[in-house]
Amino acid sequence: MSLSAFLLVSLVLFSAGLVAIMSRRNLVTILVGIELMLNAASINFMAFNYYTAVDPVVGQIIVLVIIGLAAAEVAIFLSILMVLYRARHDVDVEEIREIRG
Amino acid sequence: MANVLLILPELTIFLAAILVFKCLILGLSVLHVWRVAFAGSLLGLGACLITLGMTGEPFHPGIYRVDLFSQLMKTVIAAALVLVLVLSDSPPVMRRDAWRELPFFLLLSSAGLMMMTSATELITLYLALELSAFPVYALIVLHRDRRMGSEGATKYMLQGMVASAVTLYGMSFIFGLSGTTYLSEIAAALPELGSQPLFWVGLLLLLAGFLFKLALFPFHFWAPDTYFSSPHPVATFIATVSKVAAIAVLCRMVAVAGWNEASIDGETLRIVLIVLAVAAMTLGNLAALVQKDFKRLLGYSAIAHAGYIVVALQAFSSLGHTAIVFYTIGYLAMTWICFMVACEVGRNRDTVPVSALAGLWQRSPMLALCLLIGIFGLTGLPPTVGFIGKWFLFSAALEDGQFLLVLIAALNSAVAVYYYMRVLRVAYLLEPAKEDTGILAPSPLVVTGAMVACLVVLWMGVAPNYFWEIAAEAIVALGATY
Amino acid sequence: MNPAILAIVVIFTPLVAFATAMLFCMKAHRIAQGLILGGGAVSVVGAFLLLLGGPSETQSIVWLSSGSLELSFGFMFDGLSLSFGAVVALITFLVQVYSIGYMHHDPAKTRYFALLGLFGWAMLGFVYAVDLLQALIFWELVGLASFFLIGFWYEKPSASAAARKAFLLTRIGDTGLLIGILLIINISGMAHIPALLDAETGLTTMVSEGTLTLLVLLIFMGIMGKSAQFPLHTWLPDAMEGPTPVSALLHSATMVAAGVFLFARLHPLFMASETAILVVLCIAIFTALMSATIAMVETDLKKVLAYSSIGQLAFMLAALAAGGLLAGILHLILHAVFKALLFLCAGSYIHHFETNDMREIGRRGGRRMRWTTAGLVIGGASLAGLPPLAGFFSKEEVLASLSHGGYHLIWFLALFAAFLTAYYTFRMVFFIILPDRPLEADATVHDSSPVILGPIIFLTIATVLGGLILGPLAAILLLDVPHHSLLSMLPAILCALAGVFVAWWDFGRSRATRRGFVGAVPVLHRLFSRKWYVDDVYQAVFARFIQLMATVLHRVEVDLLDGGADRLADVTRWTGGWTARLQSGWVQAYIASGVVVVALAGYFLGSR
Amino acid sequence: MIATLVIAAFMILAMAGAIYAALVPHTLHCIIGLGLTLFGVAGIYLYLGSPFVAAMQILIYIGGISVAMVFALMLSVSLAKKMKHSEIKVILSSIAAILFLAVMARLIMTTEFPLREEPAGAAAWGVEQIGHGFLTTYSPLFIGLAICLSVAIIAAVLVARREADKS
Repeated sequence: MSLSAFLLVSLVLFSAGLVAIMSRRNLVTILVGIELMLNAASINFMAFNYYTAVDPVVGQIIVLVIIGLAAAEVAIFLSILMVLYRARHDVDVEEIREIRG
Repeated sequence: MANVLLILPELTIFLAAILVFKCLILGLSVLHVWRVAFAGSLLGLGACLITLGMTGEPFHPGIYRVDLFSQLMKTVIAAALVLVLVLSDSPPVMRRDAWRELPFFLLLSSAGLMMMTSATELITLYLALELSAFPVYALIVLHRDRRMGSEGATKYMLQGMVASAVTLYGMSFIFGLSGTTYLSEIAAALPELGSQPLFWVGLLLLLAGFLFKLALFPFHFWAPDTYFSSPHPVATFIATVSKVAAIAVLCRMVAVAGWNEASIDGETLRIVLIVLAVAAMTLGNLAALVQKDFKRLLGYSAIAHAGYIVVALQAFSSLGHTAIVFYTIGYLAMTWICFMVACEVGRNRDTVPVSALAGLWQRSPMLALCLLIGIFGLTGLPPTVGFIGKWFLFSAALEDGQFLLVLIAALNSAVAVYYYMRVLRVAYLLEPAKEDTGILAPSPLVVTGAMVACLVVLWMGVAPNYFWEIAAEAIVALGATY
Repeated sequence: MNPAILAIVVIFTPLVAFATAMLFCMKAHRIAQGLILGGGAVSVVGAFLLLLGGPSETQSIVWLSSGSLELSFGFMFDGLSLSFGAVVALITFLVQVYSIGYMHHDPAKTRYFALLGLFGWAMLGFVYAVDLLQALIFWELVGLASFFLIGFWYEKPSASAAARKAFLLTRIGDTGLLIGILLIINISGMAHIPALLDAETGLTTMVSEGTLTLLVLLIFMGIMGKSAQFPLHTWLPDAMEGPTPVSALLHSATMVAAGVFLFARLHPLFMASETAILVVLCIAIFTALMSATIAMVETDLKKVLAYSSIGQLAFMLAALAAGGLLAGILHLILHAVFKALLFLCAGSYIHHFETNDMREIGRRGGRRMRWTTAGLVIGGASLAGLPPLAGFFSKEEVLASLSHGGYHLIWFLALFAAFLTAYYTFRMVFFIILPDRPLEADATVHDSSPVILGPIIFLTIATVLGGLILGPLAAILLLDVPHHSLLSMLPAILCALAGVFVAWWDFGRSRATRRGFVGAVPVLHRLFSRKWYVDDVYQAVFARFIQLMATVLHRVEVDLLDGGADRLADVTRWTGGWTARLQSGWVQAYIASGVVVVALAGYFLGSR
Repeated sequence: MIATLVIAAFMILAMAGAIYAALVPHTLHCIIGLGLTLFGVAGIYLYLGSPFVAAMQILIYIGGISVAMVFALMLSVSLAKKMKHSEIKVILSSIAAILFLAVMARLIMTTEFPLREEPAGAAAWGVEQIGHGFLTTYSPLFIGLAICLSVAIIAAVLVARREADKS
């Protein structure tokens, strides 16, 4: 397996994440899209770590940090979603368009 | 020991945050918690001033750099934090149960921002970016009007998460091409990296997260919405403190990318930045013309100002960077003044429409005078720092021969007069609406802060030499890193 | 005394007075007035002391230095700034005195007087400035102060609209000026005016003529805005919404004069570029003709004067562009004197009759205000260029410099414009002194109070004697007094007189007052009676043609240019609304546009 | 050969899961798609020589994050509700994403990466090195991460709690 195969896989993940973010209406599925993007970045880091990095520990540490931050991000986003849901009884991103102009 | 001294500002702010958290757990009243936080932020400012002259690397070499540039930016951040805390003792616009937590989150976010100014390693930078953003996301949703707060927070966080994911993706390519995440090593490898188009694309993706914080086109959409829907002190924080850190990081990254003589064609990246800057200025100024809400208007004005800053940034020159640092200090003071007025006027309002400023001249001459100075600064009129600062920004671009760009920027700032003057007109010439004719009496602390900020705006405008020299020295220190 | 200290006193006393009045005397009108007047008086005395001291070395300190860039702050004491500084201080002071009477009943007097102080500070700071950036700062402050003063009666929507328009249009011009100065600093690394103007080491030696042309034309953009030259002139007539003393100040020695002053200040730079000279000449002469023809159909007293200002400013610019430095400065100074006089007289009428329509002023007995009327006639005669008044000398110099410079077509057109100027000026005069129906026996018409008349009388005397300054001015500017034969003066005099005569034919003659007019100025009658056939031709062909042209241009002015500026604002606002609609509230669209832009940028970056 | 086949399978799993997650209408299915992807990614990590990171991926991501999402769905019924799926939106956003994909793919294919002489074996970098790195060179990361997580927990608790005040 060559390096660019991994990069292309991660690119597909990234693009799929973008599609999810841009087209889905449910905020939870949009969060899924963001997770896909983060994973794409993680794959890149691991692949580069394996093939090009000077010190092969770096990539792993980076990916661990990313996993940790993703967990934190999800926690906060879901809690905000709870408030949103309580205030509106809806999590449709196309319905929350009151602030504009 | 020396190492601890180097990270004294961050440490102080962290410790203050922990202390505040302790107070929260102990169930102290809002006022007490706020006092602790305020004292902590003052100590943090003091710590910044103490470390202003220091240089060194407190952790493993290459990860975290303390120099005049970072410490200057930290001082500015700490000063801005103090100013924001002045406005946030008990903001009625927030959920009552969140009043106590507000200073805690502000302190934490500031600590993250301080880390951003010093981080010289990509992942540390990313971590600091996230650390500074999380508390702010949480604060927006604590708006008294839950419907508005949750909408604003959701949208801001969504865009923020996408931007930071894009940043991370860009970082991965830079890591892959250079084999390292240390900025200094990347800079050293630049002559080879510069010939790879992927490096520049990666750098652009990497910059996305910071351009997002700066609210540059096309990552600008959040600014008016978030300014509008955040509780006023939180909006103040976003508009002032976090802008400074974003600008600091951008300076550092661009210094890496193309500043040294030996470098390569950053030309293509520059063209992209120019296009984005033009779009940001034009969009921001045009959309601001029709705004009815004061904070929204400031949001669009922030987009335009992001454009002005990038006008100087794309010059990739030390003059441009000095101009940016100089302007940032002034911009911070001007913006804070405007938001301070918004906070005071909107004390019991969820939003601050421009019409709420009507009759400010009668309700509080002091606030009206401050607003005048702040708006003059944003407009770019002498003798405020807005004029001289913009002058420096534009001359940096001109030094580079970007004639057309400066022409567009200058025309833009001429258009901007229109909406800034509209605000002044409402504040000075209209009678107050029936429901708010009462006298506004800002607390002595706010008055003190306002006086300091006004003084800075005027002082930098009349005698810029002192600040200019500090900024120039800081940029020299920044350049010495690479 | 050290001139620098004196200059600081001259410039900053009004500022101190302004700040004190604004901060401490909002309720105490009398104290505020006294402060501002005192500040003005100190400025006048100081400025004249400086003038008497004669030209001396430039004094400056380094204000900001960074790498190759060095900006300074200081004062120039050459003939130009000394003489014009004295005029500025003097006229500002006179207007302040006059305002005591004029603004007597206004409740917001303190604000008004304080702003006059601010205006004086800004303009004096500009006049003595040694550094281009310093000059630009004060230049902007002049615009700012005028913005506040034009919109002084902000309750009137038209006043605040006029203020905004003035500010916006001049700011558009300032954009060019700003970039021009930035470019100069970038090219030369300095903004010290004497150093830039130096013939051996200055800017002209550093750049090619093409670059220089670009630079000076950018600067000229700012001048066009401030000095109200076509097509940035539309703000000036609207600016009449301000109190009349403000108009007097705005049109004589401060706001609009700033543009011409800057041109005179940077004269050597302009002289080095043939193209720039031609552009300036064309714009100036077109502006002169256009403003004159428009003034011919106006009935608003202040607007006629406003258009005449535009025309006279164009004369000054034309003279300067043709190389006549002395002529331009002379006209600048003398025009300041007699235009201030005209506006103060107009203010005196307006204060009394509370109308701007000159026909109505005439019908209700304007001429019974004898001192005011005397001032108006003498000021008008000076504006028309009648000897031996101030305007005659300066206009004569202007025309002479055009013909000396070899611009014969321009010279001819300028003569024509001078003729038109005389025509509409005396049309105005005749409307007031020879109304179309007999005056009623109205006992209430009396002349204004002494504080109003004092400045008028002073300026009247100055207008009469103004021609005497030609020699001293040339001496202080280190220029030679040009010698003119009587023959070369003849065209100008004849044009002016023809204008007056035609005006009389049209407006003074055919009514019952005809005899009185001819009896009052029999000289005019005798001079012109020998040239009947010219008058016939004029009546048959010329007058109709000119009337037509005036109407057409007036329509163009009102519908196209004036409306154009408003429409521009509309379009901008509409675009703004459309832009704001991009902010649709739909967060996915935000993200999508970000993704698309990044992808396009990535394609661009990657394909290089 | 077998290793290649296995990793190819993991890659296909990751990509298929991602595309499924991006396109499937039902929210719960979407999370399942994410789970598949995460599993595939864990496999990739394993191939790239890091069993520890792969384990973390499975533990935290699949065990933590995905489950949290499912919980969120369950807590509020409508979170799980199937939303209308607009074809045009999917097509437009796919075009945008494919634009990005094409640009990046071309760049990736044309770029010559500075490959190491020979890819290091899995044994060379185990858990000890990671722990060592975290505690020495990358200590700011470790501290920062800890702070981030605690901030997130505090913030989440604070934000999501029901309001006490009735004012």
